[in-house]
Amino acid sequence: MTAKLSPTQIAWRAAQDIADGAYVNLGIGFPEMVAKFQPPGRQAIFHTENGILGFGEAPAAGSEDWDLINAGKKAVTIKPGTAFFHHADSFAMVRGGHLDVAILGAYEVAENGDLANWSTGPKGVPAVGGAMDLVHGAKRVAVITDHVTKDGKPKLVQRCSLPLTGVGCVTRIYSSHAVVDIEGGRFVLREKLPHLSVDELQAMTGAAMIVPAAPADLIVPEL
Amino acid sequence: MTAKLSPTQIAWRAAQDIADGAYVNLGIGFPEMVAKFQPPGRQAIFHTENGILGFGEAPAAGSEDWDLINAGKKAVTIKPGTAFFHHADSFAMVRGGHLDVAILGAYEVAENGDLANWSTGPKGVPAVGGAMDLVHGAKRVAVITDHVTKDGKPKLVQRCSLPLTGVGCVTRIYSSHAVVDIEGGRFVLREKLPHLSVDELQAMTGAAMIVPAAPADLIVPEL
Amino acid sequence: MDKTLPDLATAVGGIDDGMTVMIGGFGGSGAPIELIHALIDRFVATGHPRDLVVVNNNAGNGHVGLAALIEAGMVRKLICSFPRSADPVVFTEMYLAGKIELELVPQGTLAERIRAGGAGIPAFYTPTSFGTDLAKGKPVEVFEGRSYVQERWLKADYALVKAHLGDTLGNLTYRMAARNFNPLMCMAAARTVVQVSKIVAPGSIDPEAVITPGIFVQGVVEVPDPAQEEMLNRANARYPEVAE
Amino acid sequence: MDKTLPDLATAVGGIDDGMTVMIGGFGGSGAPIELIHALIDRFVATGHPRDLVVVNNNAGNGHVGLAALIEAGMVRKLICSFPRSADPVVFTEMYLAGKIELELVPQGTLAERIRAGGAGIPAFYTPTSFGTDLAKGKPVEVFEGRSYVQERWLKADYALVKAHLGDTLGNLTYRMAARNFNPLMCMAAARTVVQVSKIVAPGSIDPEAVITPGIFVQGVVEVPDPAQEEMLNRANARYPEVAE
Repeated sequence: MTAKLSPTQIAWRAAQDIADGAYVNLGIGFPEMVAKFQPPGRQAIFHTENGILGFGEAPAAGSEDWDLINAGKKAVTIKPGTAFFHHADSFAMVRGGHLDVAILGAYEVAENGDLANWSTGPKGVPAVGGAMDLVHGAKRVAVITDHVTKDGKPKLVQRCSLPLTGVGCVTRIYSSHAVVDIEGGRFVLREKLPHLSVDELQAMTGAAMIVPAAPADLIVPEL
Repeated sequence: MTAKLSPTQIAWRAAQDIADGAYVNLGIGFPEMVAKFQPPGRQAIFHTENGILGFGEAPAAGSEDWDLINAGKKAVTIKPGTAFFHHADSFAMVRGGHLDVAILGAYEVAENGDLANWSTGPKGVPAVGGAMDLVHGAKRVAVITDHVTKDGKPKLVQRCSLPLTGVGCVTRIYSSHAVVDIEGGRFVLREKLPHLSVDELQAMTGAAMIVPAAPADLIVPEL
Repeated sequence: MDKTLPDLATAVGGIDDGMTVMIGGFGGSGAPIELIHALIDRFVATGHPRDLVVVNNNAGNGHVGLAALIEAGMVRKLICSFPRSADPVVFTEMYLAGKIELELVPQGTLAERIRAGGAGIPAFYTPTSFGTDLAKGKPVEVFEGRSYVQERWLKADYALVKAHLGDTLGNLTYRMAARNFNPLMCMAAARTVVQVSKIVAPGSIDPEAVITPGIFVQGVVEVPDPAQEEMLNRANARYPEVAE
Repeated sequence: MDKTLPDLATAVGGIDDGMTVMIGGFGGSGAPIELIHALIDRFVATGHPRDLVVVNNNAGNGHVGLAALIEAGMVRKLICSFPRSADPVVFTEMYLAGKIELELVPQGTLAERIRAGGAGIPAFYTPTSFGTDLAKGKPVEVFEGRSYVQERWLKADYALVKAHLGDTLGNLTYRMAARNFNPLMCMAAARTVVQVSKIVAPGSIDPEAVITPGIFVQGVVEVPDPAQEEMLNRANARYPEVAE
């Protein structure tokens, strides 16, 4: 039995909730993996902040065109139906509520839906990119994250201690151990790893979860 | 000697002040005639609110394409260097101060630069179009007009009595009898028809003009 | 994922009483005449939709398209910049008779309010209309010594749009100055339906040439030879045609 | 009326100490490397311009282009959304040493502020950053029950832009995602100079395909085979080249 889901597996789980034809923005890094796991028969249309809608997979090494990159500055490809546009139009799509889903990483998510994912505090160089726009733009903002930090501290918390990316914006968390919704300012457990008891999960979580009678099993293939 | 300039002649005079390469918007109707009288060797680039920059003359009757019209809904043509764009980009050009000159008609112009050219009062159907944007956008806003109304009343006035199009926006008036600048809240006579005395012109004007020692003659060819 | 609609009736089938409907075009160029006429057909057949709030730059011309929609009595209020035309008799008579409301908006402000609606900008400041009757009741703020009027976004339940090519994902191109308000309205409506001269497969439109990306479009319907308002009016057309 | 500039040095010749300069591009795509390097050349030769305020999405990568401009000590302040990259060492070191100021702006707000500067909109409201540190000190207003932050326009004295084709009137096209901030910056600068891969005659670009109309451009200079930042960095390039 898996002790916890790998990032790849978390990405797989998040991908299962994306409808055919959905317009989706995936955050830089870990969330980008979600694109690989679209269920058969479904095709989402991916948006990247720097002005492409409907881009395709990474090109083969050596055939990159560096004018054709995503927000993470990785080379991508076009496919039938791709469109290019400038940054103001790109963020009109974001801010105007035209994206169906944005899936982002997180340092902390609070039970009130607050998200902290851009700054670990005053040290170092701050960088925000498009995250603050995405959290207030997409119809649904989901987070994919380890359930706890490397030190074992909860990332699902009562109130964020780090600088916020957005207020009350997250509605679903796909973690290494569970799928948790945010409703009415509370965490609501939807799915958990089968081997894990509710008490064990609650102990890893920084705020009390609402637990339905029988939370579904979080079952993800080996990847 | 001409008693007064015809609209065509006023348009000719206004055209003489347009520099080569200037970006110009001409109001619907009478101001549109200015385009015909560009001095030799100069080529202005004409903007129309409905999304064309650098359009050409009217097509021959019968060869109109009704997707290629100007703001007055008259058919125009493209020429080398024409560009199409949508209405928000079009008014970004206007409001953003990118036009060098806008030339508009007027019901009244006041010595403080106020313009009234969109409404003759509460009766009838009001219509404003792009005039209110143009008066606050172009680097230079000029008016072409008869010096007096059909009833002989001054159109150059102390304060507009009709609903305003814009506040303090006009800097030059090309009238049927004179060229008048607006500076520091006063009319300043620049040119007048040679046969006309300053006193005669002042009597046709609704506010006191500053008159230089020797106002230039307003000389326009027969057209 | 195919956004193709089977026919015009389906395209306008979701427009209910009281909705705000943006209608593209500037005068006749870019005006989705066939979509408008399909909406009139529904009204003639069912009595609905009615009490519409319509957003367009103008108020129609002659007795076809937007003018016919107004003449049919379906429009409660018009939001526009220039309700004059070569033949504005329909709107003029109804307006002077108090049968239709008018919200007059400067053209650039109208365009920007629609874009703002599509771009998630609830309000912005413009120098346009400052000190005029059209700024009455609106907040004014001074920035860098100059006065500006606060204007609010404009959104719609539906947009009826005319484009040139459309692929099945909703990517659109336009013909020349028929572009005008159409791309903005696509952005600002909860549901945008577009009549295109030809529906093509994804990839048929160069990604550089897409003017409206498909994310702003919910449905496309093919109208191969769209009527041009100017030509209908020269022929003194009426819609619906009057049986005499 | 011909906006062709004879060379890169002329293109950047008017940029003075303390000016605000927008530099197009997103990472390396659309970055006007040659214009930036021409500006560095001038600084190396004359000690000017310096104390620049630079607007770009990023803070440079490696030791070429924007990173080289910063490394040369010409930039007093950077306005950007994401000062990280594969190799951000130049900015990072100078920032942590207190040698350069940073105004961090959310990416969509940065784009919209630049567009607003170009469109004559002195301020607008956005939901972005509400309730965060980046909204501190900014006016907040509630519209329809939701809170929004007031953001101000952003303008520049100069914009340095990279495009693909440009005609002699300044009409521009871009290559794929190299479009990004470039068309917006063209709008927002008092003077926009553009490096294009090829200068063509008016009429060579389809009027439908023009992305930046010439009214937003003051000068074009041909750079037939522009360097791509990613390739320079893979080759560990530096600008100016270091004689050792």
